Amino acid sequence: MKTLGPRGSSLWIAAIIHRLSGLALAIFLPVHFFVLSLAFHGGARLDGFLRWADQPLVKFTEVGLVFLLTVHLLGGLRVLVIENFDWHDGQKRLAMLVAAVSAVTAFIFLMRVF
Amino acid sequence: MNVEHLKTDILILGAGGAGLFAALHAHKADPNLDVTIVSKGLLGKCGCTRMVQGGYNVALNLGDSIERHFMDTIEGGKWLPHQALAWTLVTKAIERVHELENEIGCFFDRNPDGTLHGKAFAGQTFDRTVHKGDLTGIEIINRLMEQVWARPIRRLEEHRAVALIPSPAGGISGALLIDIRTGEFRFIAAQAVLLATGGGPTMYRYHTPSGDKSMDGLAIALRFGLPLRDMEMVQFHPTGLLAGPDTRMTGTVLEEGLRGSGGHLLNGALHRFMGDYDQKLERATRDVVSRAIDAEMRAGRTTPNGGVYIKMSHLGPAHVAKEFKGMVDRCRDCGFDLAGGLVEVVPTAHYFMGGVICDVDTSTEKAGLFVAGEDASGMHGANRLGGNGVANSTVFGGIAGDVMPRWIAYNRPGHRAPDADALDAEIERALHPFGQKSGDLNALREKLLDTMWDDVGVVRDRAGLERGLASVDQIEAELLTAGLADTDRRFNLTWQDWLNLRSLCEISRVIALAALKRENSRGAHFRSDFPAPGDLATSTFTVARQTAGGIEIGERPVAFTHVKPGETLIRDPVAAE
Amino acid sequence: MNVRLYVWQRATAALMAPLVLVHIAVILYATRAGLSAADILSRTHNSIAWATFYGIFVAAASIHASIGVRNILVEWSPFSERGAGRFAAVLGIALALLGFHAVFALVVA
Amino acid sequence: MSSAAPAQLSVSLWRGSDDGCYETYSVPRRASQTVLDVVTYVQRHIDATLSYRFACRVGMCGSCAMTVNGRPRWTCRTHVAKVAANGRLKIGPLENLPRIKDLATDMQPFFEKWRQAEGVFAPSLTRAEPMARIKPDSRARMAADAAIECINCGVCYAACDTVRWNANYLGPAALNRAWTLVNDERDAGNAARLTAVAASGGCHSCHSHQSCQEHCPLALNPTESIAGLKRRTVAAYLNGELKA
Ligand SMILES: Cc1cc2nc3c(=O)[nH]c(=O)nc-3n(C[C@H](O)[C@H](O)[C@H](O)COP(=O)(O)OP(=O)(O)OC[C@H]3O[C@@H](n4cnc5c(N)ncnc54)[C@H](O)[C@@H]3O)c2cc1C
Ligand code: HEM
Ligand code: SF4
Ligand code: F3S
Ligand code: FES
Repeated sequence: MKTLGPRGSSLWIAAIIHRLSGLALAIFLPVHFFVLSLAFHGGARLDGFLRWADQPLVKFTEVGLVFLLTVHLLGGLRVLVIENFDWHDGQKRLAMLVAAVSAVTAFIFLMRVF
Repeated sequence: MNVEHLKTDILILGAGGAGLFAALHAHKADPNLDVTIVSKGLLGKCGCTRMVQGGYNVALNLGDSIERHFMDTIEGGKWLPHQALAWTLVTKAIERVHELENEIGCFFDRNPDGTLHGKAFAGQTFDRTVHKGDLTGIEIINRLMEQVWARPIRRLEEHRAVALIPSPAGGISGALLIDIRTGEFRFIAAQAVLLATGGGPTMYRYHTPSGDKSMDGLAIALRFGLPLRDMEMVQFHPTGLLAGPDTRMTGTVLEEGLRGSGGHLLNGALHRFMGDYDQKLERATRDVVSRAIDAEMRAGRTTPNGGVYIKMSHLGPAHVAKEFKGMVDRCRDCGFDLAGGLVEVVPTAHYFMGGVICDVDTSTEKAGLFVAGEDASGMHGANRLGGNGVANSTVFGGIAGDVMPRWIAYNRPGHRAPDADALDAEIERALHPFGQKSGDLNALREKLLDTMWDDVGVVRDRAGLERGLASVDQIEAELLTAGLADTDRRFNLTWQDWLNLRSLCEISRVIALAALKRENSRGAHFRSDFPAPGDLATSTFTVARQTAGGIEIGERPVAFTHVKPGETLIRDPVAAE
Repeated sequence: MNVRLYVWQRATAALMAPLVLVHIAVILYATRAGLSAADILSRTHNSIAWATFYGIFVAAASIHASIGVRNILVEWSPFSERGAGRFAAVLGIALALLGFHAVFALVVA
Repeated sequence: MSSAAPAQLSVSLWRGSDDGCYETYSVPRRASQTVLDVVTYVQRHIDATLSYRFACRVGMCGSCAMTVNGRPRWTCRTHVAKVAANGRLKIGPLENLPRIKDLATDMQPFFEKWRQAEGVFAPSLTRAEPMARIKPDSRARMAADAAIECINCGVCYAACDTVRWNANYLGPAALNRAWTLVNDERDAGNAARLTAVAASGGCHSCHSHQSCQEHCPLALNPTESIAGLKRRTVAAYLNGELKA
């Protein structure tokens, strides 16, 4: 922690996770759109895909994506709150909360998928 | 030796309140003139103006008056001030504060009605000290620095002035500098030069000024043949932090307000001793408290590190922590509990009243050379009021900036060639340590600090001063044989330390000589063998000058041009009471 | 980033925040049981509401993500500001095209 | 406290400029000892050529900041006990600034950006006029006061990764100063200032990492100041007062 210096703090980590999740979403989104547009050619192709997507590994990545979306959403809200509302102490707790909520969401999703 | 030659019209040595103001005013007076400002550290981030806590004295409010401020200054200075200078100080301060607030951008603290707040400061009959919290100097210097940055003023940061160079044709040709970062020399030719390196009595064991101040300006002026006045007048602040040897924290000032608001001073035996010296106890004036602490120390009734304690806890630690947050934080960072415990303190050399003799327009005996700020003298006499220091540097720095362009326009001195021999001699002088075998610089520094503290300090007498003089001579002689390895001159702080020590030795000697000359006790100068102040009406001030035969100290009568001892200019002395 | 890009990015972020919440709710709901293409299509087909919902989402996400990626490129890649801007514009347009294509597929086709 | 501490500190100092390396020295531990004292000890007693910078030695000038065990700090007011629990110190120059030599950096870019952010008061009055009456409890004055005591030490600038990653970014201290001026009723320079901080590299480049706020030795909050600037510039932009 110490040698990480400014990079060790939970606030910094929150910002980095937000960035990485945004980046991952930006990479995933075209793929996601592509999958959905398979429906253009009728339900069959999509069904085929969805069966393929039933595999645990694929499911797992999807869980990850929902997780990313939630993390990014909450991280984004954190930024919007900092930027637009009067300053309050306890920013660190907010960052922790963000991490906790996204973990819980992802966990619920995980339970449902499997 | 490869020396870069540069040219400028106005050369300002020092970037404290005096130097920065001079640069701004000179640039405004004639934007076509090339103005160069030299600073030993980073612009605005060195020197003592930045360290001003208390604030800035100025007669702004109803009930106060210029006359009242003037009388406080004269009486505080024990009738030694040069009255025309003191008068200029108190009158111009009003315009200067308006300028600081309206044009430079300082945002001073306000009263509830929106007007500027004046706080109480010791030794004054009116609460006239304008401030920004207890970090007034930071506000003043930051704003000045920003204004200088925003203008085409040339900055030579981390450059050390080592000498003024005469011209063979007479007059001044410019100054020799060392670029601290590269270790190279630069000669700057100038039409007019301002000396504003800010004095700073750092030759005492305990001292408050910043590390870059080492009396360079006065040593340079002395060598250039200028007369110096009031050189025995060293102001001690009673409560410097005492954190032991080997730490730069030691000597740094703990603010006056601690005593003012009811702090107690205890000696090593935890006895509250101020009652043994003065009825006003801890609230007595700076010099009285400093002498009392000094007496306890000399009697050996000290704390482990050899000072006394300041105790605040009886006022309630929570209250102290809130009221004096800055001081409590500072002590805490250094490992001490000011709010709840005992903190060791010691008197500490704070301000230097002596300096170059100058006129109200900042001109000196040498045509083309001007002086302002703590390098100048005469405004404060035997004692400087808290709050008159920064007023002095900003008022006279500004005046110098107004005057120099006019002086150039009128006299058309042009750029005079430097006296080549003088230039070579000064370069050689600065390089002296590299030609010597290595020596123990640290031991010499310690010895000088102790000598000045023990023999030329808070309380003086003939025997001690003579001992001190002999010892300063010896230290200087040893310094001249103490060499440095010539491996890397770039950003070589040890070389700079050597040069600092040399300046300090030279001025230490003058302080001791002037102190010997003054056989009475006034303000900051206390002779135990002559404890009486002497006749005020025939007051004299000391003048020191370097001659072929050494330092000569003379005395001149104070001219009571505005007010005589026993009189006052305050028409209605009770109005503000 | 300058104020114009900032306004677009934060505005789209604020806009997407509720949309994403709904989207996540839908996903959670949808994954309750095994999902089939018919399930999805039956919900979305010919629904103007869903078309608008996802249309706005796609537009906002394209703008938002391209500006975001631009910032990342400026800071983390050797791209110049100009280069990063161009790359991001292409990404934004691609995202929008793919996105509208998908919405069209789900709603109309 | 001193009894438990080891008698010697193992101190690694950065030597040289960009192509330098850390060198280790042994420095006696003292009861009262700041990081600046440790550095001074090395210069005075071990290697006379060591370069570093300080002036006031009490936290007023902001000259002495260095990287201490990975964190940017003011060294004159950092007690060794606070940072060297295991008797080890690793001290380097501040990050994100060009190095001059050893522990001294070139602060020119920092102040240049301060200037670019229009961090300079633009007067609306002259010395001949009375001083502005400003209530100490007005909202604007309180906002200005909250951010004004910056000592330009560069610690926040060194702690901020956005500064590291984006050469154009003005950085927390410059923007913090701009914000105090935006709140200064006496100032007449806001049009230029808002344009400056709304441009590329201005306040909108900040990602609210908050390292600046975490490290500021004076406990100032540049993140909050920058957020204020973001709001103010967005409002100006939406009102058509800014071209961007
Ligand atoms: C801790 C402290 C608290 C104080 N509080 C108050 C107060 O509350 N009110 C008040 O009125 N006064 C106060 N003073 C006094 C006041 O700070 C000074 O009197 C005043 O600021 C001096 O201004 P100056 O411009 O002459 O010098 P400084 O501000 O000291 O500036 C000197 C400049 O010269 C430079 N310099 C030095 N040597 C050289 C060289 N050889 N070459 C080039 N440059 C050089 C320095 O680096 C610096 O830039 C205080 C002083 C201290 C130390
Ligand atoms: C749920 C709604 C969303 C919100 C509230 C939101 C919020 C934000 C915010 C406030 C930022 C700025 C971060 C900063 O500059 O410090 C940001 C950045 C970013 N967002 Fe989003 N976002 C959302 C959805 C998305 C989506 C769906 C994507 C991907 C397609 C995305 C991709 C990005 C990217 C790539 C960045 C750049 C990250 C960075 O610069 O650090 N965001 N987001
Ligand atoms: S905001 Fe704080 S950390 Fe940054 S320069 Fe100012 S005082 Fe230093
Ligand atoms: S650390 Fe940097 S990113 Fe912003 S909040 Fe502070 S300036
Ligand atoms: S030396 Fe001035 S802040 Fe540390």
